[in-house]
Amino acid sequence: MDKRRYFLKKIANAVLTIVLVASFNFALFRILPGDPARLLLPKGKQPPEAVEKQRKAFNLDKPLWQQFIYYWGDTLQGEFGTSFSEKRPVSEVVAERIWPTVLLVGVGTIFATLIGMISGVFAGWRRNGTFDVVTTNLGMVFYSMPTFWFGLLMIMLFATELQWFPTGRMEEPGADLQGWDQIVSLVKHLFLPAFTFAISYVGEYHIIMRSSITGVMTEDFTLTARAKGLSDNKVLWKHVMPNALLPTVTIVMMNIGFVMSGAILSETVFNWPGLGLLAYESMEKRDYPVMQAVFLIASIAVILANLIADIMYYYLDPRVES
Amino acid sequence: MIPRRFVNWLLLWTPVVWLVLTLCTYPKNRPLIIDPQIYPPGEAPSASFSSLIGGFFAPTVANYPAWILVLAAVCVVALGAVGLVRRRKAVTMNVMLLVMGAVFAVWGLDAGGGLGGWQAGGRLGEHGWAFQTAVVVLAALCIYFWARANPERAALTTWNTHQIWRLYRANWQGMLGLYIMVFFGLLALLAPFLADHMMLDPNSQVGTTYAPPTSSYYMWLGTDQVGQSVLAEFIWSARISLVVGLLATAISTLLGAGIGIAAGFYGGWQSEVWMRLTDAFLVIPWLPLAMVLAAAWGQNFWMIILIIGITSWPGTARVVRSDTLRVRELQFIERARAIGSSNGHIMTKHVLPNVFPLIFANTVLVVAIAILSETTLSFLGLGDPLNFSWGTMLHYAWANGAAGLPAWWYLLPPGIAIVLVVLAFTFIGTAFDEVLDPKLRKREESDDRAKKRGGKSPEVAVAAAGGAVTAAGLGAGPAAGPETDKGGDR
Amino acid sequence: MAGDEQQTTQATPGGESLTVTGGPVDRRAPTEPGGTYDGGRVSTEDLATADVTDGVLYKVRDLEVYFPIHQSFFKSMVATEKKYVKAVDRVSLDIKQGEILAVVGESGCGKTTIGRTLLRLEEATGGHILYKELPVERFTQRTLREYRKKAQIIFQDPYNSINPKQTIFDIVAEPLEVSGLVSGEHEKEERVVKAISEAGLRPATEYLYRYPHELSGGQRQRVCIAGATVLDPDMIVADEPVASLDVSIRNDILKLMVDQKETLGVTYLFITHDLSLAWVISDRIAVMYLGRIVEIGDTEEVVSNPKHPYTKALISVIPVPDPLAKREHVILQGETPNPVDIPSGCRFHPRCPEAIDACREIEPTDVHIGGDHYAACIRLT
Amino acid sequence: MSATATSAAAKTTERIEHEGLLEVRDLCTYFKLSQGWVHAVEDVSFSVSRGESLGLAGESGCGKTTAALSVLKLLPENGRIVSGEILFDGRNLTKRTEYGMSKIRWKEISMIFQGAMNALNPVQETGKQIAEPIMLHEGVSESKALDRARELFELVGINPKRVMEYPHQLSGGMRQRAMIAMALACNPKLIIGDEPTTALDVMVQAQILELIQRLRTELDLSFILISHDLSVMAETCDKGVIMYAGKIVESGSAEHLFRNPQHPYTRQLIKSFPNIHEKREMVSSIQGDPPNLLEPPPGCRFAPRCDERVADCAAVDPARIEVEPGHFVSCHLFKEAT
Repeated sequence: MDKRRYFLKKIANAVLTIVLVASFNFALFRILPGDPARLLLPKGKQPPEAVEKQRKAFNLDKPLWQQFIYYWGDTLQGEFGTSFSEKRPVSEVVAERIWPTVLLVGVGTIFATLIGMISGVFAGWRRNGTFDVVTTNLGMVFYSMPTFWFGLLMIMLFATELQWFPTGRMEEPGADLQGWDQIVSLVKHLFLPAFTFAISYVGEYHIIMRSSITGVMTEDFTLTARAKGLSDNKVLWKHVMPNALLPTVTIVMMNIGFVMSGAILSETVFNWPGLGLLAYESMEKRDYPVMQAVFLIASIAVILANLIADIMYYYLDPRVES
Repeated sequence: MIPRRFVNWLLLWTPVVWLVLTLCTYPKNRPLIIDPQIYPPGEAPSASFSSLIGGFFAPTVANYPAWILVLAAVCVVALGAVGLVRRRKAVTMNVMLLVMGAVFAVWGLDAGGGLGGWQAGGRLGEHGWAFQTAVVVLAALCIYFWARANPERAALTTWNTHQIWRLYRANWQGMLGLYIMVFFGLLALLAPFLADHMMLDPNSQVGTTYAPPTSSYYMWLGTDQVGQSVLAEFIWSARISLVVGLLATAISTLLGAGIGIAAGFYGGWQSEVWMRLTDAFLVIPWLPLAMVLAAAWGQNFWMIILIIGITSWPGTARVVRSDTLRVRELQFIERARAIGSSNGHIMTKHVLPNVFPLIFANTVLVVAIAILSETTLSFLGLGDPLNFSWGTMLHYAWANGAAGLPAWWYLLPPGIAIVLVVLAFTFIGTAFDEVLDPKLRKREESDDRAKKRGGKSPEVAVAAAGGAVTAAGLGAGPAAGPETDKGGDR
Repeated sequence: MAGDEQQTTQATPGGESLTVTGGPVDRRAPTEPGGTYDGGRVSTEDLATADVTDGVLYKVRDLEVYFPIHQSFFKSMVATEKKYVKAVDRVSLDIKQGEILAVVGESGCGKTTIGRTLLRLEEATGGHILYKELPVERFTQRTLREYRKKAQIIFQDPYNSINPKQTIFDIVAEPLEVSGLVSGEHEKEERVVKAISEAGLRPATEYLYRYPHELSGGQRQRVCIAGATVLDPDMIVADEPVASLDVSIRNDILKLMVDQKETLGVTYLFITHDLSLAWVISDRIAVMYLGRIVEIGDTEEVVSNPKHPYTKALISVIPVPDPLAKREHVILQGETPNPVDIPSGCRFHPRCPEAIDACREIEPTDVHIGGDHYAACIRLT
Repeated sequence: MSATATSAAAKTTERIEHEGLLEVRDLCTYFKLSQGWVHAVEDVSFSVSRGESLGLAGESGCGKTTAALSVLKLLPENGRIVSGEILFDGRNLTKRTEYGMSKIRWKEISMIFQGAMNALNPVQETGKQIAEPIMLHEGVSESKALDRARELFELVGINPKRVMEYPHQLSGGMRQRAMIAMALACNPKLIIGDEPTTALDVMVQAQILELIQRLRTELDLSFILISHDLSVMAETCDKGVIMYAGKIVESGSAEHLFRNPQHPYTRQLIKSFPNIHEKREMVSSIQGDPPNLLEPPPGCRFAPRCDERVADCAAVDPARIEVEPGHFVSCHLFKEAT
């Protein structure tokens, strides 16, 4: 299979999945119990005329197939309706929450990937050594830990007791910092949420990388590399690593797609004004239009991450071509 | 001859199973230690031996919905009848099964309120404990008579189980996980004795708001934001966390294993359809979806289980599918086809037994994930407000600023319990993964590979040598050895 | 489906008479291809009454097994002709009752496909297989189930071909259960014990409740053979049965096959890549190259007096355990071509050391050498 | 620093007199398992002279591969050379450090592994894998090394244009040829072929064996062939060693071994291979299974399966006896012969 066809196939697949998920999103809010028009209104007083208006606004009075077409039209234009807690377009609400999440998730992911994978490589290379036993068991503890609980412990320890870091938010309320101070403040606010976010993935990446390395090390070509007189380091980085990365990349990318789950917990605990907190708030307020949008964004993130994984795989594994 | 060990197991496990079943439905409020201050004056009950024993015969025990009992009756009778028609060796066992089916039927009738106004969901029976005891005893007898009729197979089963247990015991992580699980399992089962259920009543304050721990029993873990005993909440939470985890896993495994095997076993478009479905579910981020569903469907115990169950199956489906694909390529499947076996036969007799170890190990791992999921949903405030779980506790702790106080006695216990339980299940799952599968498989593969390549690599050769040792050790009856037919000297 | 020549020989579901004649390749060995069959589908009654008349159990005529190459949906829409892997390309041969016929060839020559097609584990895309004069491709599902009691297969790898989760008893008893031949447990046990002892695992009761991993490779292969003979089949296709066994135990398995041929009257189709093994036990040898039989005949005759250049080369490179027997090796250059693009004329001509110009154009037919011996090479005419 | 110190230490032990290019003396290699030590190779001695080819044959699990890997000290972590000496070209390899060994590996002793698909790194171009040891041991640039890889491809009969293809793009036979090219990369003095033709078709096997023979005479190489197939060994090797359960049972020139086999095991094993130039007959298999090397039987390891065993066999380890010049047998049947 040549390169273009491979990429086209993968992209077509991704687009197809996005269509499926978006349709699922459409269906989800219509199979839920209750009148969708009522669901799309704030709880409490729901005057019939408002419900009727809502019905019109969302074309809920039309047959289902027409609703489906309207839904697609709106979605493609980035129209998700009006948030009834904030009384402005959902797209606006979501847009201003994206960047904090990208920052948090980006920093957290980079650290988690680097630390987890590197420690995994060394643990796998010297399997059953002291380093391996310590890090792998620690990794399993991290993996078993609820993110939010770890966050609460961090707050308790570093914010309440030691007061090294603030308990939450992205900036001090009321403070108007400029330049360097602003960056320092941001980093201080970022540290605990990003650390909490990262720690839950470190364990997982460590375990995956370790088992991948140990698997590759039993392959015959590792023996060939040693027989060629290569030093251990060269064997590890030139022969074992490229092969061990293959299975790992897929899983790591897959996980990166699922950042939303981690973001929701980390942001909720630390009051970080990102999409995750938005998801929590809108759920609390039963703000369905926002939830719908967040859900769609989260799904698309996963699909795109998968697509990137497929593309990376193409460059990492020459066997994909045939 | 039935192996002695087999009989011993039966004698040990029959009462254990009975006890566990009974404790699950034991009346909630028979505590050993009672704090009279939460009761209105003069109304505090007293802990007595007779009330403890009486609990085992209480009407709540084994009070299952009638339709479940009728279903069980139908299944058991069918099993026995098929055995009799097919002229299986274990005749007595099949008769016992019919008797058991009759007991179930009478029980179902009783639980549904008798012939007159039978209700499928009725909870009217009062003699559940007696029926349950009868059914457990009959089941044990069935197993006993099966072994009587098939002594070789009973010996084989005993031997296999013992081997698995031996291998498992050698795995320290697995054993650690088992100990932790037994601890929390006992905590959950014995909750009616350990903590007064009245303590969970919103009006049952044992101290001031956020009072730190003291030596008084219900104050061991201090109080929460309204002055209730954290210890009591903690103990009763174990039940919900474990039950939600187990039931959600049951749903997830049934869905995942079923779809995984179907997708792996059937080729062509059927596989495609199942895999597309799995893929689509795999890319749906589970937490936002669960939040949407929980918000819309409302917060209750069964909803949480259902939500976790239907959002966690795709992972299982993937793993099971790839293992099914591996098994499907093995030649004994082809051999079965060449004999003329039907798909159903191949799936149940060949694919399932070979995929089962993986499903089992995976199931244990899914329990860990399900418990974490429950905790997460409850923490976000989506849990059942009527039933405390560790996640709910953390939700209240967080929502009421326990971290800022810091009320560590409120934050730490549920979190540590979650970590320990999840870790325990992960350890057990990994241990089973190693014990049930690779050890057996590695052994087979290794001598297989050594044979094929003519002593390929020393590792393989050595593994084969090791395999020979284990295989010889496994030989149940005669010594596994040279081909005894041609005058080999053994 | 695969071309014009196939259309003419395709089984017609209607009721008209089907006459089997030789195609371009006419291999009339050792008996004339009679084989007329009247009627449409073959019912179980037909199978029950069928009998071997002229000592030939199977007549394979112009058998074609083509596998379509998987192409993407779009490409298959555009492509004018479909491509096929021609695993078996117009093969005709007879399998006599009670003989061991060895099919020898390199990997990918189609020898395994022939065996599998005989059992209908693979569907023929053209040609006929007559089992006791009945066309196998016309068997109904019920007939097929009956037929599968009569024809069994043994696979190469005794580690993979038995279910590690079953006991030896279950493995050998499975064919009995599936076919529903026995009713009670006791009869089943008797037959299983008999088959296991016949396969050389004695005393059989020692082995019944053991798992495969407790047995050595040779013992496992015996279990496979027991599983095949428990139904009293006419025919066993043995697909490289000793290829994955240690040399020191191979011979016993081969011996067992010869014994069973003699005592139980089982016919064996012995598929192997190793000509020297075929030489040891078979009555006749068929040498295959790229989906075609190039030479067939009495084993001793073919090995001592090979006629086809491919057979000659193959025999010349068989290593022998004798350092002084340095013989002239005829080493063919290159590798076997892809069975998708088969060379024109004689398919062996690009690698043939004796090829002449005509080989490029003329597709060789069988040349009768003498006795049962035929070879497909134009230079022999 | 430590590297120079160790190589200096290694130098003092170097330059030892021994016969031939490689001499293995009383080598014992064991593997540690949880159940104990596996005596995979015990008291194995053999030697190879310059330009000579030696065959190492036996059934699966007899320790032939372990013996070969011991020479390069490439044993897995749980393997250990317990005693014995490996002398190569005037140097004692048993005393060498890992660093010292890496100078010898491939530069002077290279290996052809079985199953080139697994022995070649699937994600690296074949040519680069061949160039790698050249760059490492000769310190040349990558382009020079790749040029050499092209020459090697030509030498083993693959189109040099395919040098930058990945292993999966080559056919089975070509991969094995590439593996041979790789083994020749640094002009080694000794090549060890571990089942180089197993799993290949007869015709490709013949091609590969012919190639090895041709290169051997052209380049004056020493060659050790490890094979379970005695007939392959008979056709390619000048002399041979037959191993059983970790021990050598018989050794000598190919003519000795195949025309005048003395040990009962050798005789039975040779008979197991059909010879189409002789009368067709069905021989029996060797009964029984090889012993468990965790607890090898006392005395002769073949005794439990031997038809000709005498009283001593099960108790006393047979001595190595020279039955004719250069032909050694370890068997009690030959006690009186000396």
